[in-house]
Amino acid sequence: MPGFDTRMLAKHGGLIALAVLLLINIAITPNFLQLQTLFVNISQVATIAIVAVGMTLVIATAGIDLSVGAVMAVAGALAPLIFLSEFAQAYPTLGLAASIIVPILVALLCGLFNGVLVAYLGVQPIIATLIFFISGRGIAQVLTNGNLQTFAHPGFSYIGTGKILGLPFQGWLVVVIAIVFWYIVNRTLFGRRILAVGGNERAAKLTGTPVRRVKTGVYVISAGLSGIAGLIVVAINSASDAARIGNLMELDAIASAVVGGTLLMGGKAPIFGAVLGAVIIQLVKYTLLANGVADEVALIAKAGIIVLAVYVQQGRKE
Amino acid sequence: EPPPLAQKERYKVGFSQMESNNPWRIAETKSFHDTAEACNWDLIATDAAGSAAKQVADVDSMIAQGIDVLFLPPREEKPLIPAVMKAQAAGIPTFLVDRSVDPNVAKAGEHYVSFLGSDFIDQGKRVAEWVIENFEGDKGIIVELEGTTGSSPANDRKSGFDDNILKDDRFEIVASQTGDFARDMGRQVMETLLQAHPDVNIVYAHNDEMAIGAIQALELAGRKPGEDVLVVSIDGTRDALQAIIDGKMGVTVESSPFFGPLACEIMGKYAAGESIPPWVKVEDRIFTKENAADHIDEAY
Amino acid sequence: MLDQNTFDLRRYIQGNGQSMGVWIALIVMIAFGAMRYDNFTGAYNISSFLNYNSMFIVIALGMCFVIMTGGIDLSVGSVVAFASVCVAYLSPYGIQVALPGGILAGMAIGGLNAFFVIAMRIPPFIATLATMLGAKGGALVISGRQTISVDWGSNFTKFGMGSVGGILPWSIIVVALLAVALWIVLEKTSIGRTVEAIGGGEDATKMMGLPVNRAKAFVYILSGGCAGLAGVILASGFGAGQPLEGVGWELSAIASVVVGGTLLTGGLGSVPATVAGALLLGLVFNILNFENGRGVISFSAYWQMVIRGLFLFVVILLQSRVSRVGAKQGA
Amino acid sequence: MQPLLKMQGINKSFAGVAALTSAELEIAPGEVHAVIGQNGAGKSTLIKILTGVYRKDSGDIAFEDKPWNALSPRESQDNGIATIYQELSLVPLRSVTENVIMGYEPRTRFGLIDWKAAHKRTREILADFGVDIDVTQPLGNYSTAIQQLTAIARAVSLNSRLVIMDEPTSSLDDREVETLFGVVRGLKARGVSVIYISHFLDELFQICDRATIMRDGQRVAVREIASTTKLGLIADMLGRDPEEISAAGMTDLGGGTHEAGELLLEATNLHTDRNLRDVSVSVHKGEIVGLGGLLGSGRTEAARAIFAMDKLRNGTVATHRNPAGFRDPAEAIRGGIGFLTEDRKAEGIVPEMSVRENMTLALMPRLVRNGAIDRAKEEEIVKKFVDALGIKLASIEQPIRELSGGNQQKVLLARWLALEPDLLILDEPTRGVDVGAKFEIQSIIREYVEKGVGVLLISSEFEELVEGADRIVVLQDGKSVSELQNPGITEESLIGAIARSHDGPGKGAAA
Ligand SMILES: Nc1ncnc2c1ncn2[C@@H]1O[C@H](COP(=O)(O)OP(=O)(O)OP(=O)(O)O)[C@@H](O)[C@H]1O
Ligand SMILES: Nc1ncnc2c1ncn2[C@@H]1O[C@H](COP(=O)(O)OP(=O)(O)OP(=O)(O)O)[C@@H](O)[C@H]1O
Ligand SMILES: [Mg+2]
Ligand SMILES: [Mg+2]
Repeated sequence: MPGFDTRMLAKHGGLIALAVLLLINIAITPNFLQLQTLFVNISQVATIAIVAVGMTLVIATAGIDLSVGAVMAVAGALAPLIFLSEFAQAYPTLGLAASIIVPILVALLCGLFNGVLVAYLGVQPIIATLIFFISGRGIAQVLTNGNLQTFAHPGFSYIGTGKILGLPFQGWLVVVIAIVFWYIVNRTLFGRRILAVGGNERAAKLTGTPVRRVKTGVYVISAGLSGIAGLIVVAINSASDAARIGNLMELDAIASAVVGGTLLMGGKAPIFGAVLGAVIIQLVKYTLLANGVADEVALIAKAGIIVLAVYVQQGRKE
Repeated sequence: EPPPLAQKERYKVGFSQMESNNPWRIAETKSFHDTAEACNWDLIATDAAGSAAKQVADVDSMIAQGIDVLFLPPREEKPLIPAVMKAQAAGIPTFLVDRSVDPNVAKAGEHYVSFLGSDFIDQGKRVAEWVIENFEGDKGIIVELEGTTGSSPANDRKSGFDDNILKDDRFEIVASQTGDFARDMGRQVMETLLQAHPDVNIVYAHNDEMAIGAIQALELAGRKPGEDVLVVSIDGTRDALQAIIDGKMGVTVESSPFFGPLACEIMGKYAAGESIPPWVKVEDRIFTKENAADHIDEAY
Repeated sequence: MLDQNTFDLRRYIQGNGQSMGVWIALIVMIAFGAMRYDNFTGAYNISSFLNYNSMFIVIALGMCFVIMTGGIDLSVGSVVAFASVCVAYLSPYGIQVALPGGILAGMAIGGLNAFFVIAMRIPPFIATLATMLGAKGGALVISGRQTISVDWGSNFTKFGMGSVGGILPWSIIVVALLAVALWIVLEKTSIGRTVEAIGGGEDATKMMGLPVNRAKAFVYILSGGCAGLAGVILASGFGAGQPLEGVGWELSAIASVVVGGTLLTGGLGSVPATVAGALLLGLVFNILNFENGRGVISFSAYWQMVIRGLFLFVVILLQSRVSRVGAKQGA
Repeated sequence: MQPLLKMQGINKSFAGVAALTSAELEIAPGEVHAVIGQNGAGKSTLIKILTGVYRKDSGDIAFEDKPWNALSPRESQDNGIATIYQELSLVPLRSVTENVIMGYEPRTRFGLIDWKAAHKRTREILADFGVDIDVTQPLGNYSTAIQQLTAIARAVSLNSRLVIMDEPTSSLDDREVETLFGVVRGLKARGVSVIYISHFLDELFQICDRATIMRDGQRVAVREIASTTKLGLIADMLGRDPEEISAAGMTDLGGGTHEAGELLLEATNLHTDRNLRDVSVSVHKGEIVGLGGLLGSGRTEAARAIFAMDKLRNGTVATHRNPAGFRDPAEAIRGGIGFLTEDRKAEGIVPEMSVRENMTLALMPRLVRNGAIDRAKEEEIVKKFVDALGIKLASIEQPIRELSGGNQQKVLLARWLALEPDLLILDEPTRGVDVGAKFEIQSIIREYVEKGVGVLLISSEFEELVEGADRIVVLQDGKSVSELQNPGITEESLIGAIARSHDGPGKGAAA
């Protein structure tokens, strides 16, 4: 049966890669088998995973979203502005709610901007989102006047540091988000339409799919999830640095999605695959760091691992 | 000989900032803007967004605009030499600010007037000396959080610290990884290194932002920064001073971004024909428990 | 039926609707700068502008070819850095050694990209993302994390710093020659035609019996070589091999290509419009610097980012409008 | 005589499903050899193995007495095998010239492409096919038929010893088919062999010498065309008794007898930006209305305009439920209209999606229960249509791209039938479909018409139109020029109507 092995490998490539990484770590990384290692990795992977889920949906429509990091910066810059404002000092609960809801709403608007550019003005996704990639971080810095905003706000910090049943809050958030979007992709009309648009846009159009709305939708979702990720980063750090939040996130998220089995030409949206991809990438980072591999060598190693992981994942088809 | 500077009522002054992605740089730029009014400058400020090549192009465009004097914090030691040379060729006196250029090629008093700034190696050295003096245990297990890989402050702060701390054999550096001068990265790297090296009791960060990130990582892991782990770094930001006051951090060596007033002063002297030393050293203070509270209000 | 052999402006505009926007914008911007600022069109500004932007033009050219095949090359920025370090080591032997050496270094990484994309069938985005990390790591490793001085004694720096008549830098002359050569390759040779065909449909191109793999290898190696040349310009024009340079340059190159009207899905592209696109994006920086110099408003670094994004937005809108009008007339 | 090509014991399976099992093929020099068989019999696969698109699992191939194992289409081209693949393999964004001469460009002294010569040569090559168009325009500007002729022209121009044509006539009308036959005969006269794959059995009798009949990935017979009958070939293909088949009749649209019911569609004076310049057509309940015309006459465009795929510049579309017409296809679908596209690959299938998902794509909004898609109901519907239409597949979860062309077409038809539409627009519904399936598809259509569905039928096969339609609206150059009424239409009268209104061949280039 030629082809059988490679197909198996392709199907479970991600899991195999994860298993290999775990085994390597157990063998060489000091104190790897500790609960704290798990916590550290969960809290570090959460933002990548959340953004990767949105990215997966965008890529499923044959798009790409380079603006995720910039959206994180905008949302992350807004939150402290709100809860440090006089209004929030006066009404703490309302202020806290607003500092979570408003940034996410603004993020959704950013996504709407991307979506309209792509879907209604026909701008190619990489360029449409490049616009916000360039200017979004600038906007975030304009909002904060370039200042680092630091704060001590236990209520808000819960998003980043809280625990439920002993596991970090953002870990649970990832699980919930992944399940929700898995359901959307596999069980709902909208999900099926995402795949149809990515699989063959003209056919989708002919079968009555509101192609533009679907496309706009995925960019809005991606931006919304990025907004949430931005809030988490700010909450963990108790500081918001518009210049840095979400820096290079787009590359991590895209790599996660692809390592997780998403096809860049669209038509596939393996949500759990993307989360798995994020976990793999996180674990690679962790392994290199914990074993003291020099930064420049780590870059080369990471490059090799990404190529290998995707190679295994893609399988070979005729 | 660097070109002379005429005495004028108002000067067209070029300031070519290298990047604006951290509070330190932003404070520095702001200091130049704040000085402009008082010092009678028409300030042209550019931003090279972290690219040495763009910084040269920025300087070029300021030369084209006919500036009288150039203040340049060179992003890199060697790649900015052409900018210095071109300014000289165009008859524009240049002052290097906060970082210098390769002394083998371009020399103060010859290609440019002077370098205003502190010594990164010395900063690292002073941190090391403070640690040697103040560390109370028998064995110092050190984790070092480096700045952006390959950048000159990262290289210099590393060698200044490493060379000196290792002279005392109580100390050992078990891990040294980049945190990219950023708080979030610093935290993540510290979280990871803490797992691999739970016995660490000293953290040396190349800037305060990473130090604060490291403190957060320590606290999240249930450690007590300041008690069982000594955190030391460089910069003197407000957050760092607060951390020192709160007892979470041991020391931060100042690396002040407020170059505007100094620039104004030195430029005035130069225009008046006074001789300027090749290196106008900035006296970096050192902030500890003793003086942090006194200075926190001037910090940025 | 229209005679295809005589030049017909109307038809030309229809056929090139995608790239008209960039020419219009370029002319408008230059006119704006010339009228508003002193010395904007002075020899010094033109010369230094061209010298700096020759690097962006050359990587955009390589990128244009890659994009025409429906691919992408994210590694160019790192390759520039990598090549500049290699070249710095070669500089004592003079430009005659360093120039080919730098280009070869870039082509080597381009070859790696080609191998990943063609033989291993890794999607270009991911393959070149990996080499982007790898080349940067490589540059840091061989440079020992330091910028590497070039030899100021050899003729090496003449290339990057010299110019003809004080206005045309050598670098832009070399890049312009390359652009012409690539234009001919694209329009007049079968490999160029194959490159465009692949973007229009890779399977179909393969079934037509065209050398798809060879053409893809060509574009990635070309793009690497172009980035290598940019590395040479960087090292010789800025006096050092710089392992940290080139961050984000791939996005500038992509933007230049797209602003020039090349379809990112591949299949349609233009060499001159890509050059215009690169110049246009470079002009934005130049104009912002001059605007700051007028002292009326001083744009902070972050406002500059916002303005650049807005500018890209406007050009893209303009372009999509022009091309839509062109398409309508064409039908 | 030594055969030019001999393929023996060829095996090939895709993902464990056998497409060819010990298949054979033998071609003599200078013969026109037909390969026929039902959809999915393995014809295209066999060809692709020969030309190096696919690798065989096992088997032997000898070409000109030498072992042959092409690694790429290029290699087979260079060795004298030119192929027109079933799925048009051209690059629509590039000019016609490039599509014809690419890889074999005339060069100037400097080794650069001589575009002037290239355009000239392309015009010459196309002239043999009666096509006179602006060759500098992107190929995609032209209709499927022009594209198909371009593909044929390219292959024929390559000076090969073997030309393979996989369903070359599927989008050609009678006139172009005649031109093609002329070309095939010319090739034969030059001693070039031709492999000719087609579902139009009549064509074989006009140009083929022998036929290899395939069934289920195997060769079941080789016949001399001169000594066989259409019925005989069909019997071989289906593996049935000739008598059994002759009882059934071949075209089952059998229209022309219907009392027209309530008015379903009234389209008047349609103009679009592209090619429509005044088309009016109406369809009643239980009626099949044909759109006749030469290629490029605007039939597809009229359908697209009605379905709101293209914007109307002028004119009105009214249906019984939507007197104001539609804004987009979604609305048309809600209004009870289905539109089967002629371009299966580009706008029909979603290749990576399963048969199930493809089939319910248009129906989905109606399958939603409490926000989610009702999977049980979905599967039930899909299974029903797979059975009803006799779709050959391994599982309904199989990606549709793995199905043969004819079976893909059935899935797409089912996509629209499942909607239970009032009006079906069928653009070349039996293109690339084998005789058996064609018959099935036609009888399915008839069944629905009987139930009161109205059909707007576009077909390049005059036979299908003449026998199927109750009325035929004849289009020419984007205008409706006349209307014929059944009973009474014959192929001759239809051709007559088209010819009368037509002033010259091959006009109407997209300029
Ligand atoms: N790329 C592929 N992947 C999987 N299965 C395939 C692929 N190509 C063909 N098949 C399968 O191989 C079998 C033969 O298909 P093929 O296309 O050769 O049939 P055909 O005789 O040309 O049919 P048609 O008349 O419909 O074109 C079919 O069952 C088809 O589903
Ligand atoms: N022979 C031709 N010459 C030039 N242009 C043509 C020709 N045929 C079609 N076109 C162009 O192709 C486009 C599509 O035509 P359309 O598909 O409506 O025709 P059709 O009658 O459906 O033909 P087909 O048999 O290809 O389905 C039109 O815009 C027309 O300009
Ligand atoms: Mg077939
Ligand atoms: Mg048609």
